[in-house]
Amino acid sequence: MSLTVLNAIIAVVIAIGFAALNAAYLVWAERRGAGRIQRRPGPNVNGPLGLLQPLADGAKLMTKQLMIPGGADKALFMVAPVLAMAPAIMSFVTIPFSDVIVAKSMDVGVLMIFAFASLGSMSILFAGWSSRNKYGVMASVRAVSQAISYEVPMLITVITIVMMTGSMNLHDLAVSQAGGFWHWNIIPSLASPLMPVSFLIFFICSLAETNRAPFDLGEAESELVAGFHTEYGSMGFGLFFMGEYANIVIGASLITILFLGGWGCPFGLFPSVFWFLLKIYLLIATFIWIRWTFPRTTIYGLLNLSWKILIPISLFNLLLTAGLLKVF
Amino acid sequence: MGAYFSEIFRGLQSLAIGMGITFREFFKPVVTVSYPMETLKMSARYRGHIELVEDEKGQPKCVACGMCQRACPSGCISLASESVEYEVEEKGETKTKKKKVLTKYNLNFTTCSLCGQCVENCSFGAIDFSKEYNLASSRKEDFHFDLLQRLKERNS
Amino acid sequence: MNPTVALSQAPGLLTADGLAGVVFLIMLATTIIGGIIACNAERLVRAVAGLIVCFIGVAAMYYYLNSPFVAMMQMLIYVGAVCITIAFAIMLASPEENKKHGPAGPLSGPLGIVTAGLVTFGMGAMALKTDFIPMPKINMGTVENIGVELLTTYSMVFELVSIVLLISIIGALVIARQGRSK
Amino acid sequence: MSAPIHIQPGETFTLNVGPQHPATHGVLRVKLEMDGEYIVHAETVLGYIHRMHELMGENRTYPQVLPNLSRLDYLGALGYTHGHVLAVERASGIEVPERAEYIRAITVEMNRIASHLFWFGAFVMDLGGFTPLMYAIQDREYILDILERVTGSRLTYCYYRFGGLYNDIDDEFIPATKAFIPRMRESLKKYDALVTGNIILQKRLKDIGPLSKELCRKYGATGPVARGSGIDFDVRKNEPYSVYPEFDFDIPVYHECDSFARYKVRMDEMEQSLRIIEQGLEKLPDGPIMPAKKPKLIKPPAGDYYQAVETARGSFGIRIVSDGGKNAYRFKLRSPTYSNMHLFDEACEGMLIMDALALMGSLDLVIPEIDR
Repeated sequence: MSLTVLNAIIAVVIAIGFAALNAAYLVWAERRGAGRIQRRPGPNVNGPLGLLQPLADGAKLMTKQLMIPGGADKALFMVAPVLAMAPAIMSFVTIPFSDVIVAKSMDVGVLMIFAFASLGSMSILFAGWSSRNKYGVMASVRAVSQAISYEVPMLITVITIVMMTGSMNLHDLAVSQAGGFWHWNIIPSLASPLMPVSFLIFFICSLAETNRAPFDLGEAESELVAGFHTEYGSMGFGLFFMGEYANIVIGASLITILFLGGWGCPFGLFPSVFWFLLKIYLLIATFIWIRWTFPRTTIYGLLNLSWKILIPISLFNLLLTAGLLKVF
Repeated sequence: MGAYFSEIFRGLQSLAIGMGITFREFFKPVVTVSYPMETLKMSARYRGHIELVEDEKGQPKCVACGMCQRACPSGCISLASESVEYEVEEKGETKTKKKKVLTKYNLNFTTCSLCGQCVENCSFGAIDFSKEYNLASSRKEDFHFDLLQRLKERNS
Repeated sequence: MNPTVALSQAPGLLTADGLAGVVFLIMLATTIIGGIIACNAERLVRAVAGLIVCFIGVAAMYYYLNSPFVAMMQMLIYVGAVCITIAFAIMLASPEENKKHGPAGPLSGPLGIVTAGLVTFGMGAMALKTDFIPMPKINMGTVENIGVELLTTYSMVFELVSIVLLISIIGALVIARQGRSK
Repeated sequence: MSAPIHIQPGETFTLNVGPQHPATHGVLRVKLEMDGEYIVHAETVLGYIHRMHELMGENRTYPQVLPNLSRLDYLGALGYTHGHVLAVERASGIEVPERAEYIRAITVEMNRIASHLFWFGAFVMDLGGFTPLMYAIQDREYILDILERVTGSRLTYCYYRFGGLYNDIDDEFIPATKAFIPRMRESLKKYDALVTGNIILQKRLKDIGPLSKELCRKYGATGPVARGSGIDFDVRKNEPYSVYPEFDFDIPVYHECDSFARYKVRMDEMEQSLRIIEQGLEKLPDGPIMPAKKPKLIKPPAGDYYQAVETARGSFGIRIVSDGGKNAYRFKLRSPTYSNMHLFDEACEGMLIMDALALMGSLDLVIPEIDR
């Protein structure tokens, strides 16, 4: 077998492993974090600090029977959870964790992540529709309209950044911000005075795209029971869960690369993978922190936010940056 | 236009304030009690299920008058007694007197509503609340208490 | 072109070229299976699922043909936008899922089979008759190349792509309105 | 938001919310006829935990009914037992010592705060924010601890007796309550910053779920629901009972009629209850907690008696028709949530489901109290 094929396989296995490990331990981190915010300990019985809790949860989910509700569309019902997890793992392939650690550096890396993210919303749609549950259908329609409306400002913001850097390669994007935090994209420069706003828009959009609170309308438990995965149990539910956390990691990685200088150190010294991990976990901690602070938005409030605030501002920013890039 | 931006700004500000509060709470100590590992002491007036009170000789104080049974809204107390003849020396002569002795005192805790009227209505102070709250079972029979038996077990 | 000769010259299965051929066949199969599902599914949502499978197969082929940008655009536009719009239209449209039992169109029955046969034969004959020459690689299919080409040589095609999107949106709206006014 | 499109017949579907649904907080069932996410018609279905409390009141002696009343509303139980003892005392003409009345008022107000706190947490949880529930429960625990030391139970109290109380307050009650008041004020500030000021919450509640004054009158809504719609009615002020005339407190009334107005009414009421507790502790007289002369057997003279009290959820009325016997001839409970809930059917028509469930949360439903 040729070396390139072997490399690809190893890369994919590492990507799956990283995604699964993150998904498992982010659940633990989320529960511990929520516990601390609410002044309770969180899971602390299984193992030291409850660190074995994800294993117990995993064992429970795997050994449970997979129930398929009567009248459900079996094929789509089975496919949907896989479709939720697979694109997330695929996106890991192109994310550069450091100068050298990347499975496959692609010239269109940014595009690839968005292309596969669009598959994720299809999985929600299929899950809700195929389980033949009214709550599921309502939730899936909500989640998809949400996904569509937040992809627009997100892509416009990405275009702004790509325009400044002149590349869609995630590696190039990160390298262009090397050498201290004053080179990062989040810091406003002459050509892009509105970058902090862009960052905020991108951050909000990635919260919405990953269906995180306060935008978790697809699984609004007080209205729609559990939303699109109401009928899922055992590993079907597990895959949705893991997919969600894998998506969070991808969202955080993307923010880190686009705005926070990738694996670069804030002071321009020793760029390494640790900086990258530190940044993405700080961002994920912020995601968790936000989730346990705010109530949920309404569906129309969410769409209003996207179409009336985020899209106009990001479009304005795009035009402004384009104009200023010509000037300077 | 001004209102549009000021609303965005005020909104963001309110979100930041909220996040500040949860951030401060994050570093405060945990307030919950990890129940099976640590427990709290019940307050002095805590009303658990009832228990018979014993006198100095270790016998139940109860005289089987049945007031508690009549006061109970749920009818969860059932007691029985028998007359026992006993002899006392009074003014130099031995007399035979009759006395009611408790033979059975059952509490059906499944229907008890812990109102405390039995204890309130007892003129002899013969029943009292226990401080037990760790009652859990999947069998109904586990909550049919034989209080006399429990009293004996406590004494032995 | 003698097929037996081609087969004898075929590379071994475990060489890089052989594996690439297998991957190519998988992509082909994905596309065809997706198309079959899309055409024959009784439920409309399944048809959309088939369409997605088909599009993914096509996107994979673009990637295989060294054009990652087009592949990603195929995914982003067809799977991410068109298919979701179609799915939305289905959800807004009338809820009946029964198979239509009305009079069949003119291209069904024996006539349909004949037409299908003719088309297949014509395509097959064309494919076999054409003398395929491996073309030299013009460019890397990078963003820059494509951008320049799109806005100069192929600007007309570029505009047509946006018409595809426009049509899908209008179609969704039309179906949605019909469902409402019934 | 209301339905912008005229709904065609045959285009709706039925959504069954409950009896087990996270938003109904109990075994309430609502049959919703939906057009997409819009509600066309709603029908509440009751009776899943009907326990015949009224009939129980008729075939048991008056003291035996005492524990039943606290089972009506497990969150604000003391208010209901207060109503019961006041009604029976009025019927049989029992004088209550002043100290007992003051202790009753203080404990009822503490229970009201506990009930509002739990509502606050559960309501914000309905809206998707989980953390405020934990903070609210944490504050509520202080109240429950204080009440447990006095009454002996944490939730379904059976503390009041005809003529007075089961037992007097203990030594720790007054210092503990005095320590609790500033802590609670601190917490209320925290809730204001964390929840009330939050833009997401305001967007979800302001102008959502309007209940007009007429609608409230039509269904007989009382309590915070009516006061959020501009009806200035509170039994404590309008038909004073117990020692409430001695206290200086305000009745918060809001005229916006939306969910946010009902939210604000309850948040303000907590502050007013704190004021009552403060004054009550100051004025608390010494003396007995039970009247010196109390009939051994409660047998009200024949007649028809009614007593209303303001509980955490609204006006709770208890009607006793006595024929002079040991049991009531007729025992009728007017529970506030029953009236408040029936607004929902009419009010939620044309609303989005998530707004309707926010409206339902703002009504502060306790299902055992509706079903009785």
